Amino acid sequence: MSNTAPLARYRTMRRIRSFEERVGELFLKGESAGSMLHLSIGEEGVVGVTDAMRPGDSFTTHHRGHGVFLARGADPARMMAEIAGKATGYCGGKGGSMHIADRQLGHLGANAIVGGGIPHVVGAGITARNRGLDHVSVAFFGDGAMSQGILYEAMNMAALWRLPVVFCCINNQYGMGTRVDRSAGRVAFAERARAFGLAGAWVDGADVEAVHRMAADLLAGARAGQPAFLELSVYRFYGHARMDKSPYRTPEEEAEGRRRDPLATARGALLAAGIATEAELDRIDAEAGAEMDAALAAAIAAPAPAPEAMFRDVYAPGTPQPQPQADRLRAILAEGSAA
Amino acid sequence: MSNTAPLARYRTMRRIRSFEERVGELFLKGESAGSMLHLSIGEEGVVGVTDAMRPGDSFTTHHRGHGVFLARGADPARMMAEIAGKATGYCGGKGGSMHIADRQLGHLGANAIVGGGIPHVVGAGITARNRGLDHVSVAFFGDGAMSQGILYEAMNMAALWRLPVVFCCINNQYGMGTRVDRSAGRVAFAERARAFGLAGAWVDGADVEAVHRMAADLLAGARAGQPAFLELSVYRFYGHARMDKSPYRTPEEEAEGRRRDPLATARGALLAAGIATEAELDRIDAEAGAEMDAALAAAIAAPAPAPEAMFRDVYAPGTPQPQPQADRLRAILAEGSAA
Amino acid sequence: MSTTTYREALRQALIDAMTADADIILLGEEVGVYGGAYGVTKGLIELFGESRVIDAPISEAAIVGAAVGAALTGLRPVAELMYVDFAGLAMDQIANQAAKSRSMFGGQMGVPMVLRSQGGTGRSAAAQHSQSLEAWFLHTPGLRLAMPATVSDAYHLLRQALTQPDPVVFLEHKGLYALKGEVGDAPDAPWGAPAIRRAGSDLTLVAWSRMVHESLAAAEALAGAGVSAEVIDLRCLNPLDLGPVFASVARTGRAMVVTEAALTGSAASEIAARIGEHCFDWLEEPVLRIGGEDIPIPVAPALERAAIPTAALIADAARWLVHREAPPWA
Amino acid sequence: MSTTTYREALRQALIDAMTADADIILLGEEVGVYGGAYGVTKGLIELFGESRVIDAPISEAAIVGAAVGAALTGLRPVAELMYVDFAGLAMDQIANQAAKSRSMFGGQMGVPMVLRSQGGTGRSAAAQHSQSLEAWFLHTPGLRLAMPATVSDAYHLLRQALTQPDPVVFLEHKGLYALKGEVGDAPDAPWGAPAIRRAGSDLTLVAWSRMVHESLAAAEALAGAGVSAEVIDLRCLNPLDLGPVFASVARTGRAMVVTEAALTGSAASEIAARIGEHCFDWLEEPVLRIGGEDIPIPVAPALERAAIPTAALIADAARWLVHREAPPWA
Ligand SMILES: Cc1ncc(C[n+]2csc(CCOP(=O)(O)OP(=O)(O)O)c2C)c(N)n1
Ligand SMILES: Cc1ncc(C[n+]2csc(CCOP(=O)(O)OP(=O)(O)O)c2C)c(N)n1
Ligand SMILES: [Mg+2]
Ligand SMILES: [Mg+2]
Repeated sequence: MSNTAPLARYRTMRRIRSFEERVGELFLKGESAGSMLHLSIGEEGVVGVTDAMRPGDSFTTHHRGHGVFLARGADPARMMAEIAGKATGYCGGKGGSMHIADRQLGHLGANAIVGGGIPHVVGAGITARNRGLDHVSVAFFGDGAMSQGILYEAMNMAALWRLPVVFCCINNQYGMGTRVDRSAGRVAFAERARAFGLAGAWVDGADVEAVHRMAADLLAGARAGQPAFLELSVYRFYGHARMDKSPYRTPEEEAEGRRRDPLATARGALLAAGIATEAELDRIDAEAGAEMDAALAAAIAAPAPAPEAMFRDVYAPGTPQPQPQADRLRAILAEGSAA
Repeated sequence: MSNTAPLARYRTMRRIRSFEERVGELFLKGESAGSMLHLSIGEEGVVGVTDAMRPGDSFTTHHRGHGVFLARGADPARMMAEIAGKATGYCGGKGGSMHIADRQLGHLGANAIVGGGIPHVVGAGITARNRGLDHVSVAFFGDGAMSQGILYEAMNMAALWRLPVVFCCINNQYGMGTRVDRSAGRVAFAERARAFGLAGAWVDGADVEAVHRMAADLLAGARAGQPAFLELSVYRFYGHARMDKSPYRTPEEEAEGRRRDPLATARGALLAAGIATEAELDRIDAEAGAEMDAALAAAIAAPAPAPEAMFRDVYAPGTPQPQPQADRLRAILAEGSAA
Repeated sequence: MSTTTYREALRQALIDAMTADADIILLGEEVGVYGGAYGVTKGLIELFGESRVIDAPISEAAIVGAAVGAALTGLRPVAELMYVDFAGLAMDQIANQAAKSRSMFGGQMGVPMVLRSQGGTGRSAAAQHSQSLEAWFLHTPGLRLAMPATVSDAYHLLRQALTQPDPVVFLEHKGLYALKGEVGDAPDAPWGAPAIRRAGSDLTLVAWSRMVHESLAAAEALAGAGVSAEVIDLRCLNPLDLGPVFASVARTGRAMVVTEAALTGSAASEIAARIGEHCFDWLEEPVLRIGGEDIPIPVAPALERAAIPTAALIADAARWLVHREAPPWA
Repeated sequence: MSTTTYREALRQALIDAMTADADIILLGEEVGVYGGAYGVTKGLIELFGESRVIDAPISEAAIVGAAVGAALTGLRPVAELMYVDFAGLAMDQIANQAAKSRSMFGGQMGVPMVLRSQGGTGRSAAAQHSQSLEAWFLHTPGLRLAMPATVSDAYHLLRQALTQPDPVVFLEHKGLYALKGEVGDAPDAPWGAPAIRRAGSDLTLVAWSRMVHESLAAAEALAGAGVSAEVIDLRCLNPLDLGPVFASVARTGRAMVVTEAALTGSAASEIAARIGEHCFDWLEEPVLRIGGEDIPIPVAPALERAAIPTAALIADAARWLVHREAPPWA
């Protein structure tokens, strides 16, 4: 175990967890835009994948994508503002938690349609190939998306055209209230990918270093033209969205699942390897907490978008824009009608 | 090799071929409804599958489904009439070649959407299960449908719910002008099915007896709750549809492909096993030809549907029907407007 | 008569129908153990078992496709799309399979299924979870289309839908589940017929689903301003029976059609066009459409609200139409 | 000016655009080796190579999805749906992804792609290969929608579509590919503006795609009967510029909107509703819609023809509207 990278990964994972905890607070304060907030607590091991990505690489996420984006360098204040539907958010408060995106950081978009963002990486792969760039594009999605046909269409295309693409399934064992063995005829997901001609692998998502080794291999392969599929096995610590108390899970199962904690695992490994002391790790934790407190406060203080903003960005500037209803009614009624 | 069944299968295969040849004539005579006619010549080995089905079993087909339907007992005259768009056809001349169906014979419908009929067998499987019937439902489709996501969604459901369903891929090596290795990242289709939890098998579709043995096994398994996938490897003897001369294939490849002739293979086997003589087989051939000549003549002689027929069957009788445009215009215009 | 909620009325309709007809099955995501994303199917898996209340994988296309197959073979499936926004995933099975089978097959087989879903705004659910897509179904011959606005219709229209021989798209509204009201002993009108929710003489307001309530609130406000508005709830968009609307417009001479959907290409345009064709001689003013803005729904709560019609906007436009009284925003 | 066919003009537009812009790629079923189901892309794979002319598996949803991803990352893909009837398979990627990305992401990224497809009747291709589904796209904010009727527009509208910053659904008509005509040196009108194809004073006929030709034939027949019909070709349904239509109706006082699509919920209803709203004071008669019957298209050739408007029907209705001359069928 080398020193700096694992420690940095720990820090990123802690920042994710702290961020998600603040998202929960945002909701409880009644400051979030809606209640469709899907926390990635328990899934922080995905940092092993994002850490294998490079500048220029792109990605799409599902509805539970805060962690991935943060790990790819997002500004937590702009993220939190977006989740609050504020003008200072990544999408000016129009997208929200499920549609956050950032062109600069290669985030081609979170998606509220299960599986919706998966084929976009195929297109990103074509762009990279046609332009001779060695960029990889990674689709992050949940186990639920394993039931969406478009995943197989996209995997087939990636394999057929040998595109620099990785499909990363964050299997948190549940799609809403449905445990994965109640949605899949057979749960060996990597075999499905292999049957389509992809490299396919499974890894314990609670062990970020194992994830990272596996992801580094697969991403290198993808850059060289062997697209891949990686399943991260994790556990969804909390409910599906903010209103869900997971009555369909037993307390025992939840306790067991939460023992598969990527942060606790990493902490133990760092201490055992002598890379960091308890005090150093505590400081990292505290810094992350403070950073996210600030992001939360900034988001709450930020202004809401102006109502007119809703008409912008439907189409590009300089092209015909949507006609606001008030303008239409004015045009019809202002002159009066035949008397 | 027992005697009667193989001979009967030969007869059915010959009837299919003769029928398809007459469909070609129908088109050349300008008597077909359109040119979207997809001949199943070269694919007659599918009779090995249909022969493993029982009364009460149901099925759906793709656009190249004449052979399957004929093998399940269709009346060739009513089929030909439907292909000609005539009132005496299976669907009253409203469906045509690509939408032929027959409730009585369990034909839940041919489909012009690649993959469109596949999920219907899942529903038929639910019906059988819920009613405690030991009926199997079989989806027939081409290699092209292996790229449609809905196939994987349907296979997953069948496996998950252990439904009495069989997915039968008639791989004729081409989807229109695209050879299967140019559409599939990996061509081992049965492995895809196995990865979803189905029984998966491959068989040489030119050998109807081999097909039948395999299909009988898989259908028996499906009846017992193990859904299955079967790939028949065949060759599409002619163009995709009636206008296509297959310029994308070499004459050598076509010659080679046509050597994989299910009829020639069966004929050879029947003679070698002493089940039938050349003369007996010739008589079967001649009978089939005469039968299909009659079907062709009947279809040509049959009346076209009355124009009003188009408004029928959009909705069930006794419920509100579509308002013909002429009636609408009459209602608007008949009384005149404000003078 | 019993007082309940829209959600509970739907649930009771399913229970009563499933009790009466063993061929009815439910098929959809989270309809079983979870009890439905909005609680409509809560407890039904316990009542009817796993073979009739089927939790499906997240496979919208195959869910609808399986329902088509089940319907073709004799069951009466209720397929559920958790959000109508997901219709795009299943649109082939809805529009090319369910809708066309009876006709293509020359009347041999029908597809007696109900496709339940819900749409609309009100939860800051953003652009992919807030749409009103009934226009897609309206434009598909072969589909029936019901959209209950009231608690009583939630019950009765669903019961009626579950007796239809053809596929019914049944669209609930996420903003109405908590609505309280009474379930009448009989439907407010026959299947496919509109209901006059408020009588009036100056103006006809035509609406369905949640916009019936905005229209009623507008009518109430208008009454205070001396404008008497008739409010007609279409209930079904297919069959689409505009006879009562034409009769109303013949009296009032003025019509407004209100929809929550993006206005362009909406069902409101169809209805306005028909009123224009059939009521030309009676119209004193243009048939006015009030609809959602032609934009994807933004997540920010204030923007979401601004993107769709409110009672205030309807009343403003009505006063202008009837009394030439321009509102402040005009 | 050069005389060619609609098919060839489309092909030339692709060649010229791809020559000028190396970021343009084609992605679709049979677009390469086969040359396109209707021959529009014949020879392009030889000209531009397999990395720019990509034969895709039969995966409509992922074809559109991959195009979205390519567009988001800087290419300008032309995705093809072989028949517009397959849109139901890809509708989520079209309506929830391509259309909404720019707005949801607050304007950071656009999706500059063209979705080419073709629709309409004329080949006895039956219910799943003969539809006119533009209403679905018209009802989706974020999409542009172009439907060329002429050979010149086949070229110029496609070239213009290939410069748009937002997704353009570009719908050809299978019955027009063999149409002969001239490609003008410049477009007949700016992007989004209609073209007046024939001037007239008694009646305004509004159409697009193949119905422009039926309307022109009707206008010709009407001229013989002393009725002067103006024919306006909308060319684009988004942007939808009805200014010239309103101006025309202000002169003629009578309007008919003609579509090949199933009438109910069609784009014709939208346009009729808008004419009704904006031209109320000028209208002498109701705005009449002429459309396809509200049925799945039957395969029998005579039924297929009877299911959609013809020049004769348009002319009959127009004579009735203008001269109160009832046709034999009325
Ligand atoms: C196409 C589609 N179907 C259904 C939903 C409703 N839905 C939202 S999240 C979810 C479960 C997704 O599970 P999974 O993919 O495992 O992701 P997780 O929530 O577990 O991270 C469902 C069914 C949706 N948003 N999109
Ligand atoms: C969804 C859909 N996409 C495309 C087509 C056009 N099309 C018709 S047949 C065909 C090829 C199908 O190939 P395959 O499934 O192998 O069947 P085959 O024709 O070889 O029997 C295509 C692309 C279609 N009808 N439906
Ligand atoms: Mg999950
Ligand atoms: Mg094939």
